[in-house]
Amino acid sequence: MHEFRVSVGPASFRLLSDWQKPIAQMRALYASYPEPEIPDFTVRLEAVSLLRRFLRPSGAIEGDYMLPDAAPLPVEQGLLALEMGMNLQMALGWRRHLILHASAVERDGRVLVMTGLSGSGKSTLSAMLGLDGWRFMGDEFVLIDLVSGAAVPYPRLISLKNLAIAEMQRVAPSAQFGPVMAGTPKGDIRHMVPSPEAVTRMAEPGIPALLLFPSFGYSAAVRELQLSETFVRLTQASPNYVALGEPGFTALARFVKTVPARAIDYETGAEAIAMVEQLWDTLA
Amino acid sequence: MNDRNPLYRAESPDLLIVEPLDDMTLIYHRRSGITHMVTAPVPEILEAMGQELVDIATITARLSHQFEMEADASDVIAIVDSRLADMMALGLVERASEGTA
Amino acid sequence: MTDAMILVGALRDPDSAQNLAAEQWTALLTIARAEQLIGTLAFRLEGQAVPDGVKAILTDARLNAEVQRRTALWEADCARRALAEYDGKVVLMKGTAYVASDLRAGQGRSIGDLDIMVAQPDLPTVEAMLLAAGWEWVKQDAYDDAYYRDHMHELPPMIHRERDRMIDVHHTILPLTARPRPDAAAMMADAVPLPLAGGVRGGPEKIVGSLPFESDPPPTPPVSGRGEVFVFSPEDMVCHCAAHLFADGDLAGGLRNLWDFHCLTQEFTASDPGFRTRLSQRAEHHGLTAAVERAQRLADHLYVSGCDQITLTDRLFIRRLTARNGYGQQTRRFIRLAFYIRSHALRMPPMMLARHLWTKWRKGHQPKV
Amino acid sequence: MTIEPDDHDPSGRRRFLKIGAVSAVAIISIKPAVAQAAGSILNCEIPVPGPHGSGSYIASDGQLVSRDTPGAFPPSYRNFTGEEVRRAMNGRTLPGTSYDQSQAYVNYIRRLQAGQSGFTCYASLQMPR
Repeated sequence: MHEFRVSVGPASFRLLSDWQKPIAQMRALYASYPEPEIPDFTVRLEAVSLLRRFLRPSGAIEGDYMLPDAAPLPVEQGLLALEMGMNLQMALGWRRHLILHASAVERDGRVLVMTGLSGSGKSTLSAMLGLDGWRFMGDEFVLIDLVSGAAVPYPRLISLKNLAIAEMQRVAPSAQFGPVMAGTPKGDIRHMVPSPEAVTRMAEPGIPALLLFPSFGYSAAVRELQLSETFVRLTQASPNYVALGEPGFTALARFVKTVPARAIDYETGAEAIAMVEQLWDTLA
Repeated sequence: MNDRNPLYRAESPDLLIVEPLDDMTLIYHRRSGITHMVTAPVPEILEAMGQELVDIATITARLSHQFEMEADASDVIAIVDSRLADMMALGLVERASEGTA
Repeated sequence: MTDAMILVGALRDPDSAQNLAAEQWTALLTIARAEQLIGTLAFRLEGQAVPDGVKAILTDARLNAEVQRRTALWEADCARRALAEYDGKVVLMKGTAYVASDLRAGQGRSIGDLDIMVAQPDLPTVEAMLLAAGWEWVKQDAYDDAYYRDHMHELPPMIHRERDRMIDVHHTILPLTARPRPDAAAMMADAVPLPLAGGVRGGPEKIVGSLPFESDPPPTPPVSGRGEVFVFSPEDMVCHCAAHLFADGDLAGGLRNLWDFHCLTQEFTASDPGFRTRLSQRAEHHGLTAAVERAQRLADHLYVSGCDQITLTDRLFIRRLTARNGYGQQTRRFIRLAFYIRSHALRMPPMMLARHLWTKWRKGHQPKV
Repeated sequence: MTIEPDDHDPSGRRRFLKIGAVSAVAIISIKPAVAQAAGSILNCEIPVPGPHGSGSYIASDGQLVSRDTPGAFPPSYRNFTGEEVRRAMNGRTLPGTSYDQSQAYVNYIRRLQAGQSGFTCYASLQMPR
């Protein structure tokens, strides 16, 4: 099989594929990332059958950890499949941090964490803030240190969807982008390489200082959340909370009690960034 | 077995991590690894039970001694009974069965 | 190309892992995960000098195994409480039994569903009690249901609606259609109670549902004698392990099951010199002599240094058991297909096998080979 | 257990305890979110029906019924993606289906239980907003 290895934050992967192209794409996009000697996880993109290796080729996502119901993807979307496989290994297999399904940016050693459903805009917001004086830490997972409570970066490729693709190309014309994958299960997807700073400083954690639950598509509003609501929402945003047991409980309870949280609704990116800056100044 | 006045025992306090948040309290149950989020009077009942085998009347009396409650005595007993049943289903409380009660 | 012999070697002789190169470590860890033996490997390699990246992975695996152990014991305790009013024996089986009995086979073992056995006439009672306590049927399909009830050794699987954990309720250890017919009644009769079964009321040590904590409370006396849980006698535990290894499936996950067998026989033999003799007698009584003997030869060959007394057929089994490459993929497609067909042939008379495969095929099931 | 030590306030009055009602829900247990979080990052699909109901038709309430049941819909010839089901649960129809057929299929999906094909995918759509 074709092979590429990469470290993202504290985690490392061996990516294997029956086809050469997705591996070459990964290699180009992750060129500035370190290569591990002994990877934490293996992800495989395998032909569903011998026939499907050549005729309308499509690959199944396999690896150390797998989920039922995963549908194969056409090989043109192999890059996306490998990224999904990496996320899946983290979600099901990672035990060294409490994982929050969230994006994060850092300023002055302090971290803004944003969590929400796909479509909430957390990914695009983190990418835009990353161009606007913040250090980008990750758009998919934030890793919470079980002992110190610090937020550890996981700056994988930024996954841009649909309208966000053109928007980011406009504001960050010099950034490196992957191939456009049209008609994926999540619409059009194009990956963007995080800034060089995000990659060189990916071993540098920060102290969580503000938690936001953004919702895109509603008129601007800020809502306070009860600690208990925040706690429950974060358990549902954490793929490994239950699997971690007591250390996960301790880390999450501390996070909820020490980090102020707000839900924000917004209609445009500029509006969201203004709200974020204002909340950051008053709360963080 | 004394069906009319069953005795209950709460999980050992060392196996529960209690973390009050707001009007909800988190209870992490070390034996099961399950996090429960509870409202009053659940933490208060567990506290009132201590580590002994106790009946509902004792629990209710201890609660009434500590707290002012907006309910008459028979309601309090019914509510405590209902919460004990909830906690039994989750393995946070166990009822003594025949022989020793 | 690497196969699962690299895993077998590390389990057999942990010191040998010192000499592994980075590439071999990667293959070893991947294969161990695929064979559900990563936790076991982590315990075996405890204290060995290993590269940092490996150490982190093995530490994760040990912690994860500990969480699985606790979850399995809690699930057993939930079943115990649900069946507290049931008069018969509730016997824990497989992984849960090993960890509940604190056996070496349980160290680092991955544990999925809860398996219990009760006396066959009591199945409706037990089923009703479990349904009342929050378990639900997983399947609604009439064919599967009838198939289970007519031909299998267990109820159709149930899942707990709150905890999302599955329970398999057995009444014997092999499908009713299998050729050997073990004496389930004798197994139930000889099952032994766990040292001290108890959830909330139990003390801290080796108790169903407890983890060793620094701050463990002093033991509290049990509230009643009822609601105990049992495990098979050592001989029956080993007989079941061998039967399960060969009959229940196409040897998928076989390395793990064989490791169970190896640990059980070693541990029981060490503490009781008469164990082997009694095991042979018991295996004969159950009609499992061939299974136990083959399991013993395979386990000795793979997991004990310098044991090479194996037959030609044994070699095929070993080819099947180690059919996994360093990427974690299954290999040796043909031999796996052969074992798949064989596993069904063992379980069913030919006509029933044909009917079963036909029905499954029409419904779109294909053997995942 | 660490409940506040001051059971009595300094004035000697008993603290007030909001005790709720007999039927109140007083305990919520946190369930694993693996399905949700993992599902939301994974491309998943749901067969209608899954292998456990193959050959069956789907009644308007989502129950699996025999093929001669009046008003029941035939099995879908293709699987639906998580995204298609999410949109259908918000009022659109599943691709290639009539309105009533789509409703029946969605009702079938809502009835899925853990262990059944498609359940993990369906569970991934349930994350609270």
